[in-house]
Amino acid sequence: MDRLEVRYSGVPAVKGISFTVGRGETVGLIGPNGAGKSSTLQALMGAVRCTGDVRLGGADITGLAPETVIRRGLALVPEGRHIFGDLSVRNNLRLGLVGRRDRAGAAEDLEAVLELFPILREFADRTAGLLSGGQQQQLAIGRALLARPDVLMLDEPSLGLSPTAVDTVFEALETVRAQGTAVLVVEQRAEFTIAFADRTYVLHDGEITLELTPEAADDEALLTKAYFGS
Amino acid sequence: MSAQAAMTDTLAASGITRSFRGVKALSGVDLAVTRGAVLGLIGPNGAGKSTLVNIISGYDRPDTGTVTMDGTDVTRTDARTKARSGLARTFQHGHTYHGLSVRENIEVAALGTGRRRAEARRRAEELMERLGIADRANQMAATLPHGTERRLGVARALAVEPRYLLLDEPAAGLNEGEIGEFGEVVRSIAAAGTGVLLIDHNIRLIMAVCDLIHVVVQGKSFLEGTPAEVQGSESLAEAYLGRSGRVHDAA
Amino acid sequence: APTGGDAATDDASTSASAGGKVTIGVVMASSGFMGPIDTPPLNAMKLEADRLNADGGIGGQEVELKVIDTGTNLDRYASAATELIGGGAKALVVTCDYDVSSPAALVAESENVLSIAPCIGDPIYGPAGGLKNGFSMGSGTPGEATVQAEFAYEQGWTSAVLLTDTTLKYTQNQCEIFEKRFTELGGTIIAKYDYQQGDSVRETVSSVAAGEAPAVIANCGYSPGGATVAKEMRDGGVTAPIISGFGMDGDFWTGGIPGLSDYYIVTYAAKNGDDPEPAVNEAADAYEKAYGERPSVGAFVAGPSTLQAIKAAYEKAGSWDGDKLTTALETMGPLDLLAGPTEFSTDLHISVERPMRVLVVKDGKLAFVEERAPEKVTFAG
Amino acid sequence: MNTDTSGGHAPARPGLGTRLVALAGPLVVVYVWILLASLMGGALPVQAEYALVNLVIVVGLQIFIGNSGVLSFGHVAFVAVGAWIFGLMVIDPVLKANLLSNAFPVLIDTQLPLGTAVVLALIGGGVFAAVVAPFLMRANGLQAGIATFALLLMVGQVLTYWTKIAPPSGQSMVGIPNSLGLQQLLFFALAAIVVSWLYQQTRSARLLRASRESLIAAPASGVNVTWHRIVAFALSGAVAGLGGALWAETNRVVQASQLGIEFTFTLIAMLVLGGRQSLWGAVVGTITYSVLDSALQLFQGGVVLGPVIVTVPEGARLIVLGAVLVLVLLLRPEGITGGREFALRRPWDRLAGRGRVRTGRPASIPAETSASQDTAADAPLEGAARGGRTDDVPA
Amino acid sequence: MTNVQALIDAISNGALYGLAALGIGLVFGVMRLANFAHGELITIAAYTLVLTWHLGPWVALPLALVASVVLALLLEFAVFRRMRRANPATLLIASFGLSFLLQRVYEIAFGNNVRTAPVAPALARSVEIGGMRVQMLSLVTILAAAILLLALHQFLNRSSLGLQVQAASADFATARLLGVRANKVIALTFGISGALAAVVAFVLTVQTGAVAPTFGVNITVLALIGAVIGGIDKLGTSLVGGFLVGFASSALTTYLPSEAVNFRNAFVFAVVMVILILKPSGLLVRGPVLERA
Ligand SMILES: Nc1ncnc2c1ncn2[C@@H]1O[C@H](COP(=O)(O)OP(=O)(O)OP(=O)(O)O)[C@@H](O)[C@H]1O
Ligand SMILES: Nc1ncnc2c1ncn2[C@@H]1O[C@H](COP(=O)(O)OP(=O)(O)OP(=O)(O)O)[C@@H](O)[C@H]1O
Ligand SMILES: [Mg+2]
Ligand SMILES: [Mg+2]
Repeated sequence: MDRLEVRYSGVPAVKGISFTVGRGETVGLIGPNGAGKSSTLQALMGAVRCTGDVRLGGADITGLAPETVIRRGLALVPEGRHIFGDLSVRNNLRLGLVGRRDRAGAAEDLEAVLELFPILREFADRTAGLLSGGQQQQLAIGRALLARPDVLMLDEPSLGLSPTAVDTVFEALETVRAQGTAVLVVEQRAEFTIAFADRTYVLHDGEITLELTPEAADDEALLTKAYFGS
Repeated sequence: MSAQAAMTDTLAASGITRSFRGVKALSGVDLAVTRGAVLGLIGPNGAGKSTLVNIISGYDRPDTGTVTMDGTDVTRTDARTKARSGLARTFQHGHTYHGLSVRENIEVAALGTGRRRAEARRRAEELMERLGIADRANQMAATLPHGTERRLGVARALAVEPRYLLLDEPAAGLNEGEIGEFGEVVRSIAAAGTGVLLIDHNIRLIMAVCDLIHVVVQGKSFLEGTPAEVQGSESLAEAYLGRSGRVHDAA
Repeated sequence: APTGGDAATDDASTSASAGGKVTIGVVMASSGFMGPIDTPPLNAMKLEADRLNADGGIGGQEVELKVIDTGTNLDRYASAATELIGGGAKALVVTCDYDVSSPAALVAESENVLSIAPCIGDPIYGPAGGLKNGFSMGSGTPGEATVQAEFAYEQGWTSAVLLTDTTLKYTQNQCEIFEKRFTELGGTIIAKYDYQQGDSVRETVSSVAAGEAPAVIANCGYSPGGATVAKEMRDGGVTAPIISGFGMDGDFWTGGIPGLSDYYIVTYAAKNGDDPEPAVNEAADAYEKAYGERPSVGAFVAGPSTLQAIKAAYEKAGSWDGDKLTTALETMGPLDLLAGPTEFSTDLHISVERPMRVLVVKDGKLAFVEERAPEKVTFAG
Repeated sequence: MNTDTSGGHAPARPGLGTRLVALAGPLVVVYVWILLASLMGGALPVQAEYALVNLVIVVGLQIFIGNSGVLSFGHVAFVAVGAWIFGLMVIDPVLKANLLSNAFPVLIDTQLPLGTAVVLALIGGGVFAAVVAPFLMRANGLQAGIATFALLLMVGQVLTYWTKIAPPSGQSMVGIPNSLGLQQLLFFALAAIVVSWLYQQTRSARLLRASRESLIAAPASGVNVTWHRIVAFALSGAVAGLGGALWAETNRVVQASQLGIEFTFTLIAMLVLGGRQSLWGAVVGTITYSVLDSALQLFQGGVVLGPVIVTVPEGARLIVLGAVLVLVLLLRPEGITGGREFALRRPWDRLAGRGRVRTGRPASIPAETSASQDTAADAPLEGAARGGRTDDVPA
Repeated sequence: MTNVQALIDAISNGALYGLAALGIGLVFGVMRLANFAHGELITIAAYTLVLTWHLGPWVALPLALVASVVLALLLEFAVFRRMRRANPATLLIASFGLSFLLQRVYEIAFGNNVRTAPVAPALARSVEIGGMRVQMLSLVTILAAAILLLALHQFLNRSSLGLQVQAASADFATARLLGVRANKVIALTFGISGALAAVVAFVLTVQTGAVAPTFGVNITVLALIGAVIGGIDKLGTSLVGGFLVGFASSALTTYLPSEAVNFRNAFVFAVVMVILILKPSGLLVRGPVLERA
């Protein structure tokens, strides 16, 4: 990705940032409220208009529609749950398979997700809209795992999750990562993210102000800088 | 019980049960929010916290149990009446007035609960300042970043000058630095005499601002105590905190 | 007196006729729900204007029809009338429905201009409806429905079922008069059913089929709704003869009911060349030549009749003053119009005594059966 | 304070000056429009009369639809009530006895002066709306629209077939004297605009507009949504009733079938065309529609453009009208004004104004960018952009 | 007339309205579009049937299907696709504009008088079953509605494509994020609604044998109302609502005393209002609207 820029009604929200996520790499993106993190992910996915240059495995995917982008191997769990409230939990999960390029092993993956989040198995045939906030978030993440992308982007996956559930999610991400999937994760918990990711960028006011390595998680000064952006 | 005196300053829910088509969301929860104090409400996902807030605020009715506010039974009172008598809430999912500006969002809440225009305007200014969203006064709520929308929700709830305030995950989407500031806001609200119920999964925030913490698990009151007591509970760690909970804890 | 504008037109045109032009305004609809009803008389009227002009026009002046097509747009009528009269129209021809054309007629009324609706059947277009300068060239429903009843009874059909489309007063009056006259003659009414334009009447069909079989069915309706009724009756196994008024005139609707028989229609004229009046057949042929198809209904004769009446009135009154034209029409005795002999009186501005044509559907086409004048004109109410 | 646009998005709550401009703008525009129409002569003044009547009704509609965000297809029922009351009260009893032979004697015997009849029509429309509102206002969105639609169809049937209050079988009421001219109608239209503006300034209207944005949050802000909707509904019913009286007076013939679905959609089309969320939208929509209609009628009569005479056949005129409506909505789904009130802006502001998010629907991508739809951006993630659907309300 | 006969009349009328409502509800679910122009899809199929019937049913039927499906896709492509983000009010008005426009086009193309042909006369006839006269068409309508409903239900809930339609219908943006091909899904639903319109057109033309430019308007209005009282945003329940309206209208015609028959639709509308007041989100949609926190 290069010189990415997002404007809302002419007002820039993301101001020409550039970074790369390598194969199998885990990259974190943190920054204060309104820094443009969500906008960045949305733009990469093609869900909002942007200028600049987005490449995936060398191919230009700038401005492609999300349904195309996902088939190129890039998936996004958006901020907030965005599950299908009227459909059953199982059908929600089945929809996660739509963007999948390779059907083989779909059934096993589905099983694995139900294994990962027992609550989803328990409520598999219930209407998803009736789950609690955190349960819905688990469903959203489980669904995204089923797409088996090359790069998985998560926008604040821990939002509304209880600490145990956060554990589960990040353990799952570990597994994903171990399978060679690159992960781009937006989070608010700076030190947690920095420790988890191979590299972490700090976004502030639409610009990248800092790049951090896991070691920084122990560096008070750097952390403070990360919290407050500059 | 120091009967009347305590009652007049308490928002209490007792024996609340609520099932949704076979799923018991709450079974016999008792808790009380006292004016001037912050009560934390924590518990795993799906424990029934939001359901409880819905019931207390009049958005839902319990199957059994009562809600009393300052000694009066308000179990079946509707949400609007409760808001007008000083019970405010925020929503886990925001629900701001999307097409209105930040300032108008707050003003409307003040007007709706009977403030005069000038006063509503003044209150809006003051609250935006207090929650650090004044720089976005004229931005349309629909376009706010997630964390800001939460803070707007809190400001809007405060606009009704509540005696009791129910906050459902108000800090989700804030970063650590912002959470610190937000915690101070919550303390100051309580200090001004409002009783606060705070739901959040951020243990650090809960530990820092709550006078008392109530834990629900699977719809039942699990344990209630001061932050220190709760922190020491092994069973809580088991049921709720997990690894990431403790990471925060250690920090 | 001609305005400056008119004079200018006169100079410009090197018309053969001596006295320049006279404009007649037309506010009718070729589309919308009045389209099917207005179109035949409107088209025929255009041909009649040419014929008149070849004949020397009206009072030596060439007739110019200025047509504003409203598309049955209701708030178009008043403004169109204003525009035409303001532009010098000496008389106004309006849509064949009292309710729709009223705003235009009222403008004419207030400007003291004669207004004529070619084919309204209800006597309300005239003094009864507050239009003292308004006339209809239609064949009045009282005469039409009387003929229906008298014809049916004479065939020996002494019991009837009535089906009334309640969306129009015309069809309601029709059945009311039919009933009055039919029972007066000694017939009995077995049952009465109402429907609304566009309804399926299968419930009614079931009832009729299950009840006492009538000798005749009076279908007081108009197409296409009335045609649906006919089809459903026949599909439902009801074979009794059916009789309708000019609302069901035309054979464009019979294609959907193969083998339809015993369906009778009482109307103005037979359009398929078998009318006893040669002038009608000539006019229908001319229509076909000009427009590529025969007029869809016999009521087309009301169009030329309108211009013929205007011409007669002007020639008697010698002025375009509305009141004077009205007096002329009221007092001049029977007129011989294409639609038949026509006489007006001070309180009836429509003819109810014209001889009507009884037609029958044969091989999907309307065929002439007989010409019949009402013996005892019966009125509704 | 109200000029602060930091964040640069939603306009601040305007100060009194701005709000007065929002009133003055429509008033002046309507005045000038009518002045021009009356100067042009021909059929235009007559067309302008109808247009003014429509304007009154559309402004009435906007009072409810614009502020509550709830659709109503039922307002023509109030127009009908107004028209009926007016007609019954002004027609000469002798004629009435003839027309409504079966009606209640009081209806036949009473005849009122024109002014009283107009006021009665206004009250009648308002009272009728107020009576049905508590029932209708429980529904939201399309459901509410259909409930009001059912009301319209019901009223239509009653007026068509109930001979105690109407001529038999949907016959028209005739004999309504013509006594109001363009000027009086202009006065009523301007008055309707002022009423709508005044209402907009009330606390009730502000709270109603908030509920339009989130029904779930409104009770928590102490807003009694149903009550404020009833207020708006009754007021807009009254204005519609007034419009009905004026319509009857202008058309001079009233028939139940004329006050039905087609009229309803014409009126709503005017409103949506202009932008249903603002008074200015109601005015712009009505004027645009009417002027376009008049222009096409002119073409239909044949217009000399240089060496050629251009004529539009009647069917084509209606097709063009429909096509223009669809086209405008394609390009500006929120209507010509985008739901904004009239504002005086300097040209350079106006340029920047393209960037302003309209007060109406939050569109995370401005409507102007909708040119190529197949690219990524046409489906923003914000749930709000789907309109009307609250994201997490369960079944 | 026997009650059984009345019942069959009412059920088949209900089935017909149900089919129309289903087509409307399907599109509404995906697009938030209460498509008034659905009536014109019915009309074009009806014209095709009537004008080509002389070529034989095996030519006319597929042609009618093609006509309404193509028109549906055309409307989607030319107009509605470009208005996806518009709010329901705008969409509704746009569809009304299109409906109006198409009616005028039909008027110019096919004339303002009815066009007629005896479509499937064998079905139009009634047969004697156990002492009752029953129109074949009634039975066919009921059967067709049942089969189509079942097929659609299977499609929506069993197939992946059907699931995608439901997802797109619930939350368009998120569905796209998951890889649901938006255009394909929307076009598909329009296509299906066109096909349903063709079925309705077939039944209606067999019944009436005549088509005019406003042929499809009446049934569309009532079916739309029916769809809403059934719960228009849930796929499938709209059919039940349409059925109820059609059923009630037919039953009222049979059983109301004759002086009240004229008011029968007023009764239907009154019932509609009552239903919407009691169950604002639709008859078959469960529960009050609550904050799902
Ligand atoms: N639809 C929109 N229209 C206009 N401005 C917008 C829109 N969406 C976002 N913005 C603005 O873009 C900026 C970046 O927002 P974004 O949601 O990307 O921030 P963020 O970093 O994800 O914040 P948070 O951590 O709170 O989620 C903010 O100033 C926001 O107000
Ligand atoms: N309206 C409803 N219908 C059916 N089930 C419901 C409904 N509301 C809540 N539930 C169920 O009740 C349980 C409690 O839900 P609630 O939203 O109160 O949990 P919570 O404690 O707020 O969880 P979280 O921390 O994830 O927000 C969940 O299992 C949920 O599925
Ligand atoms: Mg974000
Ligand atoms: Mg919750």
